[in-house]
Amino acid sequence: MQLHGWEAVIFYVLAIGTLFMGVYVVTARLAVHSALCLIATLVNVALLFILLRSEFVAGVQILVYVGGVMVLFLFVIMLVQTRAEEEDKVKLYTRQMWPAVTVAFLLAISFFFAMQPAQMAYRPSQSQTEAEKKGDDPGVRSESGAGLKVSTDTESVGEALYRQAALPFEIASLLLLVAIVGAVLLARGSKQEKLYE
Amino acid sequence: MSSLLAFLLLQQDQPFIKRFEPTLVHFLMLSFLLFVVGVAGVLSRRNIIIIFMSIELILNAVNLNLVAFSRYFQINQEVLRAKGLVIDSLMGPVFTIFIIVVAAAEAAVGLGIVIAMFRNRETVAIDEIDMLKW
Amino acid sequence: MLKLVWLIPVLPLVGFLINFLLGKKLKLSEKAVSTVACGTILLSLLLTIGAFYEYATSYAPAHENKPYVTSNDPDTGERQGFPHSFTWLPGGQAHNSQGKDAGALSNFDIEWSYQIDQLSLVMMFIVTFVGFWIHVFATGYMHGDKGFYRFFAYLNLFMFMMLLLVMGSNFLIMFIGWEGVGLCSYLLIGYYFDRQEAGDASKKAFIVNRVGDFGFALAIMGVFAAFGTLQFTELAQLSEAYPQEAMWQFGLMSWLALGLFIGATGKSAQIPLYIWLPDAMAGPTPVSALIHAATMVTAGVFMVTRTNFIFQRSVTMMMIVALVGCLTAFVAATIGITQTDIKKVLAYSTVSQLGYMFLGCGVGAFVAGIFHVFTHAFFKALLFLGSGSVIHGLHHEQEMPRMGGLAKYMPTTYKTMMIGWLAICGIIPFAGFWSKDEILWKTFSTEVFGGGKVLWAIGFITAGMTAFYMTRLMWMTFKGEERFRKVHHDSHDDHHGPVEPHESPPSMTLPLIVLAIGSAVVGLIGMSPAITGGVNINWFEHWLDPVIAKVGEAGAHAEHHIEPIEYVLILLSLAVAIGGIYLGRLFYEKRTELADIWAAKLRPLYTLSFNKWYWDWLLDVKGVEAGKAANDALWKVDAVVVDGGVNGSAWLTRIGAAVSGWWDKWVIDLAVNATGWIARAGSVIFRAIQTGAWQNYALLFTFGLFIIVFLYERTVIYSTIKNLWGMIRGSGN
Amino acid sequence: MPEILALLIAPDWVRSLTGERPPNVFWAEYIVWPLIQIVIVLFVVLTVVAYLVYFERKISAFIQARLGPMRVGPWGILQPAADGLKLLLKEDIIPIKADKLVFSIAPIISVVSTLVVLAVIPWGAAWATIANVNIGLLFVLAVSSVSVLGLVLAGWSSNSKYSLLGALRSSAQMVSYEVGMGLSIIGALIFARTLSLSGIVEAQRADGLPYFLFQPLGFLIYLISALGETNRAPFDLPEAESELVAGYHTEYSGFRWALFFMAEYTAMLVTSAVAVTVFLGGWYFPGLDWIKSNWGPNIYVLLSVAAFAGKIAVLIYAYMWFRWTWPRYRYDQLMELGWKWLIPAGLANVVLTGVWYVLALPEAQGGVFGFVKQTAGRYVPTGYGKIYFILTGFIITIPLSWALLATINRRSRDFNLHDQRQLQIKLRSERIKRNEPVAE
Repeated sequence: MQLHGWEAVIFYVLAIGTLFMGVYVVTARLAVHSALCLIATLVNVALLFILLRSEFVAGVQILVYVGGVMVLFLFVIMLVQTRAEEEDKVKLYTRQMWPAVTVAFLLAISFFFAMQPAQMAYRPSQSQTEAEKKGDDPGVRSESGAGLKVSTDTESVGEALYRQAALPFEIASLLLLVAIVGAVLLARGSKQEKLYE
Repeated sequence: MSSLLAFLLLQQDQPFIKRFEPTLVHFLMLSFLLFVVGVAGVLSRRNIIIIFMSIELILNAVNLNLVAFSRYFQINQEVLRAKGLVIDSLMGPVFTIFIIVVAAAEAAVGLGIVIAMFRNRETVAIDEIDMLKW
Repeated sequence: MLKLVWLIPVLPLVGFLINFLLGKKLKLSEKAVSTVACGTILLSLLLTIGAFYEYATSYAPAHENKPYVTSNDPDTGERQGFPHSFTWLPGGQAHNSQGKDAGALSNFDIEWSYQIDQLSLVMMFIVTFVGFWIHVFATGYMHGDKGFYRFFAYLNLFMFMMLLLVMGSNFLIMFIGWEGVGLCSYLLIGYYFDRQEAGDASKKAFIVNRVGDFGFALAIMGVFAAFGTLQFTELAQLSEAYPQEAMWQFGLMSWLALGLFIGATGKSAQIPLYIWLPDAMAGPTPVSALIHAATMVTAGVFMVTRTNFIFQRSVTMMMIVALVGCLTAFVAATIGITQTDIKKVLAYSTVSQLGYMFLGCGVGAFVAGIFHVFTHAFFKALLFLGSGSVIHGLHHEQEMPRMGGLAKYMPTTYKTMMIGWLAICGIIPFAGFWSKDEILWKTFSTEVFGGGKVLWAIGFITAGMTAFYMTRLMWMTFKGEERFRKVHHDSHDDHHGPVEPHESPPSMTLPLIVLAIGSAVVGLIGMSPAITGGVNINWFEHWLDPVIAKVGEAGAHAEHHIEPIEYVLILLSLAVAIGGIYLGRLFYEKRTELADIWAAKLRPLYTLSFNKWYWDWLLDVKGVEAGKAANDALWKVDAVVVDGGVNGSAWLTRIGAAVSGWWDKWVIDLAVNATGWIARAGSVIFRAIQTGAWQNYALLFTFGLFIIVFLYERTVIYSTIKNLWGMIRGSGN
Repeated sequence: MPEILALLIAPDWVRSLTGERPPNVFWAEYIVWPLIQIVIVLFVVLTVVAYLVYFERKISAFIQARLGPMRVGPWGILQPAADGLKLLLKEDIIPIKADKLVFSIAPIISVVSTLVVLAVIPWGAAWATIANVNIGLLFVLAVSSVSVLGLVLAGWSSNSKYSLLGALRSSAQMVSYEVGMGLSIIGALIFARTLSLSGIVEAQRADGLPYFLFQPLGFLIYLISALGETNRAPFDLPEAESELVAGYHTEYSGFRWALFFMAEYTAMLVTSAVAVTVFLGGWYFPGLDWIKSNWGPNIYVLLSVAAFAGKIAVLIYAYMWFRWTWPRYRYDQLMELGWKWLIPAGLANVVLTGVWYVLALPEAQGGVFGFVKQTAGRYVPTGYGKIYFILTGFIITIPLSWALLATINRRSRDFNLHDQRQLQIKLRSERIKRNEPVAE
């Protein structure tokens, strides 16, 4: 797998954006800014997914993460908003910040070293090169209607999701149900409970 | 950085600009870096909500990793099969979707806990909630 | 009608429930309340008369004068169920613990059934008849009272309880009635609960009665322990196996009789428990008439008569009963002479008359005692109602010194009360004469124990005093100077305006008339054969004879012999009565100054009488002080002896504990603590790790991850560095 | 067309940089031509949006028997231009305590997220579509869900309680109705078997009937949810101007405020476009194929665009019609409608449609009736199949869902007005009996 041309450029743009935004998520003073940057990160990751020809996952990422989870985050941030943070009165980091950053840095370095054998061994494969030469990916089919190439990602992911991973799918739905009930129970105050009774 | 440097230096047979073309390894590096950023956030921030967001970063790093590998396996299907390695490349996106589901569930429940906690303790700072201390 | 006797107590209960539960809620008018109350009593009276008739004419002849117990059908003899009777307390079986049959198994299933015999019929008649007329009187007397419904509810409840008392076929039902009438007495004495003295009097009556009831309850338990049953009919049969206990021989029967008699003294206001009755006059006058003259206070006499099979088996107790009765009669009479409150005088007279009744019972003349109950119910109810009428007419004025000359204003009351006066004084042929004379004669001629003549003498003097103080009452009230105006003009608490005595309404005078007729004539049913010239037409004695057990000497001499001395005694009685009346008129009509002169001359006696023999004072002050002194002494014993022992043992224990504590602290605890200290010292490092902040844990976790990755890749790191070094050197070259 | 595209081939220096291999149409196909399309679409859409305000005012005037804007230009035709000019010239106020960055970004997020959706809408046949994405519908839902963020951030960054509360209200509403909207489309996707919007239009063309006939319940839910999603009356709670302070954009003024307004009207346009695409057959109308073969491809495309625009116009008229004729919902009623009726009804619709479809499959595929035949690589309902789907949709799905939900929601307060009123009357009479004070 090797990205060429504009895709390579886009990859670098997205990767740098992702990392910067990710760092800003961690360092922002205000939780809302943090959330905003996390949204940017998530959108960047979704675009990377598209680069990887996983449009469906990208769509789900945007729909669920950006449209759902992040709205939830913003809700909660606004519910528990404390003015102290905005007025620079609050310590942002715990006492172990510097040890934590050090350990994280060491971990990053060690990961790079751990990938060294893979880097040594990596060469673009023969079939890939040929496929790229032919101009079409195995995962892409041409559609007559618009004359453009359209990925079949959605169909194949759907097949896999509903045929091979049907049981995990059901379990995941059950998990979601439990999470909904749990979240409602947790977030519901005694006042609301009285209201309902 | 040294790794990246080595990577660029070692591909002597490629034209210079080609050496910068991103491969699986680049995606993995990005994923690791994202992961590490998330870990640093989880370990050092005080605001629970931001810690949750850092966890989302970690999960996204994992997702990126999964999708990148899936793509790699999909493209190199035949080569790998020739080597006797049959991998269903679609399990990557499927698993990614499950991770997103779990992340959504986690966010819902976790934020519910945050709200309950805030209602009781009037704080979202993690180091003020240390009742488990000896 | 016999089959309907269960209705007799139920009807007043229904009246009570209606008035008590609905009276306030439905705001029943006085008319409705009194209709319900009097109507139920009237129905009970009619049923009683019907039962009387049927029992006398058909049941008694057919069943050898045996009692009719409602658990058995009068015709077939089969068991009757509810509502005639039912098993009330299914107690199961238990062993007799006392008496001849100790160890035998008995059945403790208590039946709720009524016993109809000659005695209970007489009492039922008294209760319902007198009760009915007093109810009628009360409708007038209580007119306008705000607790009207409550008053009649209590009265009806009292009627129910009293009927239970006299109709009950066993001790427990009787005891319920006994306690129930006590409760009603309490409620009705304290009817004017907003008055201090009424509340105090009700409490006093209740507490004093408890003393008596204590004895009664003990006696009931003893009876069950000894006989294994509480049913009167069975007890009468079972007790036949016990011989009569001679004088000073205090066996089982004497103990039982003693307990019962203590109960009777409480309820019937005998020495030493008579003190509550005069205070009970704080209740409304109809209550005094009904409960504290006619019915409830005679319950003791009734009970002694009902259990005569026990009393007759203890000569000692018979003597004690007679003695107590006689003394009570005398003492109460002496007190009655000096009292000024009209109701107090009547109350002491009641106590005195009750003493007569017990005197009769004690000398074995139970019939005479009941006969006096019968006549006394009429004339004392009459006198009380009359006094109530006077009080009503004078707007609740009770002090005789503030009365006088009322005959002109209240002719009906005056005339009817004169009949009552004659009856209580014992003037032939009014009711009191017959019964009192009978008792005195039986006392004189008793063979149960020796010394009857002494008792007679006391009773004789008492009769004279009775005549004297009753005359005093009548004259101070109805004759002489009209003092009420004068007194009231001076009075500061007069809120009625000028008092003008007036005759009571018909609803009050009608009962007076009826009871006056009764007082005049009811004595005739118990005429002494001595008067009738040897023809025994003493119907009353004949009627009650089956009830009285035939025990020992007394039973053998049940036949009435006319002796010459009897005529002498009758004449003496009449003489002393007339003498008492004469003295009374002398003191209070002709030479009114004599009363004060004699009071001054007999100052000690007068003071003693006026202060009721200091009995209340003794009980209240001296009794309490003595109790306190005894308690102090006991406390000393406790403090010195018992506490000393306890404290001494405690000191020993403490010394032992100190030694053991030292051992525990310095040897055992040291070992334990040393273990703890070692563990604690060892845990300092580990404790520091557990900070409670999960981020610390996560940091360590991540660090561990780094270590693992690092170990895994160490060769790679070396080779990479080597390669890089080589490359840099190569490119440098 | 190829001649035009040839002009747009990337210059050499770009090719050397990206390593493209000639002959290559990448530049033309992915950059230049889409840019042209985008410019056209943006221009048209923004003009239309500006005029939608004008139409709104005119239609409201018509409904209320007034004239509406008449001063600027003939019949007030230039009113939108005047409005735009006014908004541009107005002072741009940013509150002192506001978070300036977020305050500026929020309206941009809002408007961009709605405009981006325009990229995948199939405005017409062939080249009239900018991008045919295989996740088209998912893309539409995903991107339009982002617009919520604009509201939330706008409300938060204004540093005003009115704004914050308004933002929370409107975002809660939008999140709630998004779910129902997503669920309502799935029934149609069962028939279309693709997420691509062009694919859905093609599928309706192949099936011969627009899907609102097969999916009446889905269409209904979609329309209601779209009203809620775009904050239009009767669900205009966030900025109910007659009752509240203006909601999340209280502190906004000038052109930033205009951006929110633009976002709202664009969202109207977009939701209508999606409704047309999914349920009303998109740009297709019967006889289009004949036109294509007889009048040539270009007229065919233009006519298809015209058909699409016409259908959208109908729906937008309906939007305005609703706004000026229906009273506003109360907030709890709104939430109740969303969560207790629309979402369960959407679920029921999905389940029932699935059941009908499986039953209609040929026996070899596990079905019963065989009303669906496989022709040209996809399943198409036969004549009986069409009748079957229409009948099941109208006769069974709607009443069954209604009965089901009515049973479940029987105790729900505001959808059982009759019962509730009886209950209130009973309680009130009891109060009066007990001499207690009664609220008038």
